[in-house]
Amino acid sequence: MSDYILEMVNITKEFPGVKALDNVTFKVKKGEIHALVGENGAGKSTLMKVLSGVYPTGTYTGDIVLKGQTQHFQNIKESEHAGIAIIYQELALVKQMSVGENIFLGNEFQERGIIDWDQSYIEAKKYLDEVRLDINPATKILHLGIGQQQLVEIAKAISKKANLLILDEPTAALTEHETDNLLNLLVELKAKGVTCIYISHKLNEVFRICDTVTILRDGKTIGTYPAQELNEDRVISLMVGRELTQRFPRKPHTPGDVVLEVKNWTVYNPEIPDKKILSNVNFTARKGEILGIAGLMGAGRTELAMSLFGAYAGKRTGEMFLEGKPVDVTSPRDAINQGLCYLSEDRKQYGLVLMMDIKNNISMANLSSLCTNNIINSNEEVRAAERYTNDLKIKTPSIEQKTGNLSGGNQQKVVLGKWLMASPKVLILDEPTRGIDVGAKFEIYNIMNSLVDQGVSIIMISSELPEILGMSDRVIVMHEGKFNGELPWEEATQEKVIFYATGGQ
Amino acid sequence: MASNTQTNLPINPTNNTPSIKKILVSSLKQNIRQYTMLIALIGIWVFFGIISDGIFVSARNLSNLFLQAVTIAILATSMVLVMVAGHIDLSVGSLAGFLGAVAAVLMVKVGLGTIPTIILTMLVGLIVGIWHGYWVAYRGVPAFIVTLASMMGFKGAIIGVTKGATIAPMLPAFKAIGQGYLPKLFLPHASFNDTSAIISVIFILLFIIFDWRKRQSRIKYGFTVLPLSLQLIRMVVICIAMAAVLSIMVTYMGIPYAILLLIGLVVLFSFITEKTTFGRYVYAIGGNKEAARLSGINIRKTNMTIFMIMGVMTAIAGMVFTARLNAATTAAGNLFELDAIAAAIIGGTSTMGGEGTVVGAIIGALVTSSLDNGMSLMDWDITYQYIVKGLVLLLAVWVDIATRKKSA
Amino acid sequence: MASNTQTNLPINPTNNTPSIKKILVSSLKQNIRQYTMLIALIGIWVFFGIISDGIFVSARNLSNLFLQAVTIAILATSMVLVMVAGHIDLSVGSLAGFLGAVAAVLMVKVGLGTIPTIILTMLVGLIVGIWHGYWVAYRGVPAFIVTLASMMGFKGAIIGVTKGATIAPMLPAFKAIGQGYLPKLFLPHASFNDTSAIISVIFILLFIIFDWRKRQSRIKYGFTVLPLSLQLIRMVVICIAMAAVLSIMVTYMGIPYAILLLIGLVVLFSFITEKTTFGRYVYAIGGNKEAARLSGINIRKTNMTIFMIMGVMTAIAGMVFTARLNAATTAAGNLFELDAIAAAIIGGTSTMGGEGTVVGAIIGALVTSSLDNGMSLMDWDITYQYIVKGLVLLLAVWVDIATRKKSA
Amino acid sequence: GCGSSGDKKAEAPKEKKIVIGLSLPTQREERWVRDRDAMVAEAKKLGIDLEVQISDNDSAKQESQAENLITKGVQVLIVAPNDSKAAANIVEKAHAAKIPVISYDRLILGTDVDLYMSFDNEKVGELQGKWLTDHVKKGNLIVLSGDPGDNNATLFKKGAMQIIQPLVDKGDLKIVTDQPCKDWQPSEAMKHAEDALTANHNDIQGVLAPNDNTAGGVIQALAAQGLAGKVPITGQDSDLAAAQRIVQGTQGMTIFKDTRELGKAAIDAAVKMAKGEKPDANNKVNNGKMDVPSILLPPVAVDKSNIDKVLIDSGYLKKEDVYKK
Ligand SMILES: Nc1ncnc2c1ncn2[C@@H]1O[C@H](COP(=O)(O)OP(=O)(O)OP(=O)(O)O)[C@@H](O)[C@H]1O
Ligand SMILES: Nc1ncnc2c1ncn2[C@@H]1O[C@H](COP(=O)(O)OP(=O)(O)OP(=O)(O)O)[C@@H](O)[C@H]1O
Ligand SMILES: [Mg+2]
Ligand SMILES: [Mg+2]
Repeated sequence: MSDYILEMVNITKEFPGVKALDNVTFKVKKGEIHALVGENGAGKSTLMKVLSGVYPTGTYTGDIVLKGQTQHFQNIKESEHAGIAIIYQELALVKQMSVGENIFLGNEFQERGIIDWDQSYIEAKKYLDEVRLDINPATKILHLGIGQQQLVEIAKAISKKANLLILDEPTAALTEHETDNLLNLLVELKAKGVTCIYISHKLNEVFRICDTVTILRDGKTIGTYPAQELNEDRVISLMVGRELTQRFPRKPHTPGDVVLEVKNWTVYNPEIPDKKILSNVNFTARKGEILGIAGLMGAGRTELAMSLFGAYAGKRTGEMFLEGKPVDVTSPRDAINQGLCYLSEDRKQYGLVLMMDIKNNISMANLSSLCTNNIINSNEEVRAAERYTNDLKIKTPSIEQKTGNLSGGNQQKVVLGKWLMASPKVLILDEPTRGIDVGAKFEIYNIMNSLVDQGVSIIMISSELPEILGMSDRVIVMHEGKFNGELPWEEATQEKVIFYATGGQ
Repeated sequence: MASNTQTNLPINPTNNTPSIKKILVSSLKQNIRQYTMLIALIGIWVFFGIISDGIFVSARNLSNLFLQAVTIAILATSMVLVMVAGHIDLSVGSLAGFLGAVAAVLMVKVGLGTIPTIILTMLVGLIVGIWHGYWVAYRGVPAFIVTLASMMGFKGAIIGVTKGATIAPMLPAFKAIGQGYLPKLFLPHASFNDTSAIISVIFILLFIIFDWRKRQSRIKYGFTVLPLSLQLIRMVVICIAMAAVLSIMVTYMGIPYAILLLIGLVVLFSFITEKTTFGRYVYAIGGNKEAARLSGINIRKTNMTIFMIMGVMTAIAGMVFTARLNAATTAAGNLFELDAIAAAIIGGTSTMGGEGTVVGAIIGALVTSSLDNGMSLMDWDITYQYIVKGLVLLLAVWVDIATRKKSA
Repeated sequence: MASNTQTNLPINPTNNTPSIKKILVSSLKQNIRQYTMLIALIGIWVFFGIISDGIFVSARNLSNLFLQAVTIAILATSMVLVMVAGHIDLSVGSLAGFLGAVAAVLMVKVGLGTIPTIILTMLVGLIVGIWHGYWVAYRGVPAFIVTLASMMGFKGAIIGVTKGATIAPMLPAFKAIGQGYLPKLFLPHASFNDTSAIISVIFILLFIIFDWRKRQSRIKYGFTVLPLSLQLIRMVVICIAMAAVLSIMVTYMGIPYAILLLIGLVVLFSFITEKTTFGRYVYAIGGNKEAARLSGINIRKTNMTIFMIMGVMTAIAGMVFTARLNAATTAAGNLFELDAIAAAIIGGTSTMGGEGTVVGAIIGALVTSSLDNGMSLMDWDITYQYIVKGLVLLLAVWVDIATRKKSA
Repeated sequence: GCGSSGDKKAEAPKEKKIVIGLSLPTQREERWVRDRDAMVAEAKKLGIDLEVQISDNDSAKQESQAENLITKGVQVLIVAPNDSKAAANIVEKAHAAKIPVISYDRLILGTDVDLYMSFDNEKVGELQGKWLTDHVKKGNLIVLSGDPGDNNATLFKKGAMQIIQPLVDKGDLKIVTDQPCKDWQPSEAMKHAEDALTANHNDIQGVLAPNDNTAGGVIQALAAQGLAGKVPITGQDSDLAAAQRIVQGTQGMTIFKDTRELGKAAIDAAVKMAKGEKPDANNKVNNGKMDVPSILLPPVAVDKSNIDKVLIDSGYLKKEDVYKK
């Protein structure tokens, strides 16, 4: 009994129309790293928000027992006082404020409300060193990439010196290298007696560090198992309720003509006009192939995609040919009209209008196809939205649902639906499966395959090496704004990709 | 107006018999904000109707009330566009006053006829709209600032244009825009206005035809539709409501031109917001500007268009106001911007952008005008008039927020 | 004020010798908005100074100018808090008028003394602030609505309180708040104000001490500091600037109490925004409400506090205004809200929340007041005065946006 | 204390132009535009410098502007106060700089004013009330007043009610609506009139409108009921539009205050004061602090019977404008 630091018993939590948690029981032993896994929308994040007081007592039923004591958290502060620290799936940082200010937000070094800034920045630097993020704590968050922001979040959680640390998909935006760092850090913390709940869709990480695994499906507990009794396939079948024979549905593709050719592509920083972010990039993408682009965080992959798509603020030089014709893309509209589409890495900020429904989001990039004289045929719009909702198996009560109410995976599918509707020739996918469960990933891979079969050329930017290796027909590796190597899939191995990505020649 | 409730019905082609209750409940939820305000409006009418011994709800007073609301309603209609896109326009009050004065100067001092005056004034409105649009869309200055600057500027400009004097009178044709009623054509001695009656019948028939065609088209696409009986009940209820409102005017002096103009503008703007790509872009920009940009929407062009429309609509509102007073005065338009913004907000437009409907804004304008009218009719003290208006605004929005939270 | 530039210096404990140029450039960039506006302010002064043959920059006129700006400056100071948290307060104008009238009624009609009047009026302001805070923080109604409702309500209430008549005169002690100068204590016949001179010297000394202690503390913690020579140059420049501004007042009639009050409030609010947890929470809420909530910040309490402060500050502004006019009029406070908001925005406060400084708002208030003063001094036509003010507001914000884009 | 301003002048006699400061409340009403024009013309004629400031109905702004005028070194300050009590400050500040102040059109209260020149505002209200009660002996009245935040509106109404109230108390007249018009807006007046007509089934026998602009709004409401010209209605300011309406019979009366005379007299008096002479006051008016030497001009009630004589023969309005169809 007493070796459980946390017992959550018979937790039920309902949202209007959705029973997110249904009698969930979840127990964590002291000093272990406990993985919580499940498909998108299984209720993992909700369970943790119940625990941390985001959803206060009274909005759910069931009991929370922490170190033998029943707890009724009214708010986040109370759970922090009880020794719980949590990193939420959505980044919770104030962009206009500095890294140091964010780390101690809500827990300032203060005396009677007056903050000691010098002390704050010194301490902040310590925690940044701990997560191996080498930046000035006075830097504003808005100057950081999404991966760096994730590390700041982790530093913030560690700074709370909690004895129960919860991480909700912390590595979704991290590279292999940073992930390694983080996992090592968790193991160190475990050695210091910190208990950890770890939520991730990356099962290899789960098996690397976790002692126990609890599986949720559709808001119910499927079971809790010691990690050594499980393997990845078993977890997956428990998660999705059926066997998945393979993770990456590779299909043989026969690449056709060159669709996209980029020559001497150089992109400058919008704020420092003489600083190159990309220099002299050359590549081609062929009809009916998946071109994978790998690289470490900050290698410039997103800038490459954004600049090709006409959405990057900085100066660009170089040439771009679509189906052999030189094209000048100066805005996303131009790009879409030419058949070049881009799915961004941050669906909430750049992908969706959260207060609009699924239907309107899907039709947004290609409204003209539903129009005569700029007047929308709403019946056609419904029909199109229905088609993509069914094709992509978007889980929703209706296509009138606001996208803000969908789970992350389903949101990603809505964005994908939007770009499919724009019928692209070249589709650039930037981290297409970020924060998406294995089942949904598999579906997305299948969609990619069928697109390629239809002759679409896919460029896939990803920080997940297995995905790059598992799906690409050809892999390009970027390092500091340059193309540092190209490998056909048969020759691409984890070691080679990392070698190039870290600057090896 | 009714088209709005229909589009939002849940659709489920795979299953052709969803429960009727579910459809009704869901349609109610989707439009809860408008229904709340509609109920509030009816509540205000009933209240003043009772304490005024029925005078408030007499055909004559309601007809007055609509006319008193019309300037703000016109401004609120286009303010919805501006606010949905995430902007605000603080200049509409002084600009409407200025443009009303421009119209008066063109007519009285320059001696232009009605049509040239209207065209030139709308042109000036358009130019101001382009000026606003330029700064907002192409120079990235927040609309709050751009229009605050204009608000100041036109407060000064109106003095320059009128030289401080009231300019009157306008030509009869122009005056009719604000004060005239549709003339009786065939039955000059009937106790009702025949032309207005005919137009009212046309309105109702048009509604029936559109509603029916919509149903047919949905059936053709294989979408769920209401069972025929329910659809007919719904149609009859809406027709009766339309007939009731129109008959108020028909039995008084007829439909005023200004109301006809307003109905036209509301239908037009409802259509623009719901059925056109431009309208959709406005909502997308207000909802998430970055996502809209990356979806290929030309944000600058859309913003520019919004402000151009706002400029022209402000010109129309200014002219209706001048026509109604049959004079242009230097204080005209004072604080109209706040009334128009309040009307839009009461009608469900979000101050953060992304949400709002034209029909809602009209209901909002009617709510505030009804309060003004009712309290003035009852000769309440000005102190309480202000306070009651403030409290009603606050409570209306709060009730709405509370019910939305419950039913979301 | 200067403390502000210092906190934002980049800190690099691992490396103790960053290039001086880098430090300067970076500090310039961090505070670019304030520098732009400061330059604009100086530009306006130089311009009017030249065309008015120096009258504009005479000690007497500048002293007047500061007094003319003081009410708006006080309002703008707390408006920064409200706007940084992502709200807005449209009621400050009519509320300041109302509270000024309350003070006048308490003093003239009820016959209270100066201190009880001040305390009671601030209490009323606090209660109104709590009312606003309740609706915004605990009922989730947007501040725009809550304060728009109050704006209407207090427009009415001021008529109720004053019965439409001007209430005057105030007691001499009360009047001094708005009109009085620090008395000469030791040298009654000197051509300058000795008390003010002493206070000025104290201000300058305090600045030197704080700046030095800050340097020492940073050295102790091993942070980068400016080389001693540069630090001294910086200190001397700031001291000269302070001395110049203060000597304007010292050589005229002395430092007015109202300015002393304003300086006190500005220092207090700068401190609150930069050094206290409450201040940080305000920025966090405005920057990312969700993140603030997930960081365990009590958003409701913070919002409530913001509006309570705003209420009290509005009471202070209302009293200073009444003291300055030595009368409470029913039209008092009209459109102050827009002036205060404009001052905050010109001074770099974002309309979207999350950004803004108190010092910036004061500069903004000085910019608009200088324009008013200068144009009135030059006897420009009222039409052009409005237009110029509008244009300058627009251009100021645009230049600022343009420069920020380049250097961010 | 205006005598002391003479000493300085002695050093630079004659060659320095006389500078007079003028602070007006608004340019949003025709009558104040006329005031300004009259004074500017007179100043030009006399070859003196006149510095004009318009405060746009804002007492605080007026004070700032007066400060600015003082800063610029005017020798006499003519103030038409926005607010009679609030302007006391201006006088004190001017006196501190040894500048005499003429209170123009509206009397500045509670302080030492050097000279008051005006048409009596309460008298204006009385004339309106008198005319109305002469034309309406029995029945329902609509009583409108100016902006609720304007002290002068209160004064006009007070004067009018002095005449009307006794008849109301007697039961002959009944006030069915008593509303202010925000910002003196005609649209407000129109709305109140519409609502009152509705509430009383058009049973209205007279309207007290505080000025010509609001009267214009009321007349629009009356016209919609076919009552224009049938209901006596007052006005004030002698706007051209009002004169036209009087000729057409839709407005009953207006008040003529020959502001050209007043303006001219004010400049003449100011010049005298600048030279250290005493202007010839014809009256004394108490302002709560002292008996202020005053030059009072009479306001005149204008209706159809005397409009030609008062407004047109005096050259204030042009016959072809007034009778323009
Ligand atoms: N605020 C909310 N309102 C309504 N429904 C919600 C809300 N938050 C979550 N849900 C629903 O609750 C269910 C569980 O969501 P939750 O975010 O916990 O899933 P998850 O397991 O964390 O998924 P993912 O792996 O995508 O992060 C989903 O169906 C989701 O749509
Ligand atoms: N807002 C910014 N200001 C300055 N530099 C930036 C900004 N955003 C990105 N950079 C820089 O641009 C380069 C490329 O960044 P980016 O994060 O887009 O690369 P990426 O390969 O797409 O990595 P990720 O895995 O994060 O998607 C990096 O050097 C980064 O520091
Ligand atoms: Mg989750
Ligand atoms: Mg990227």
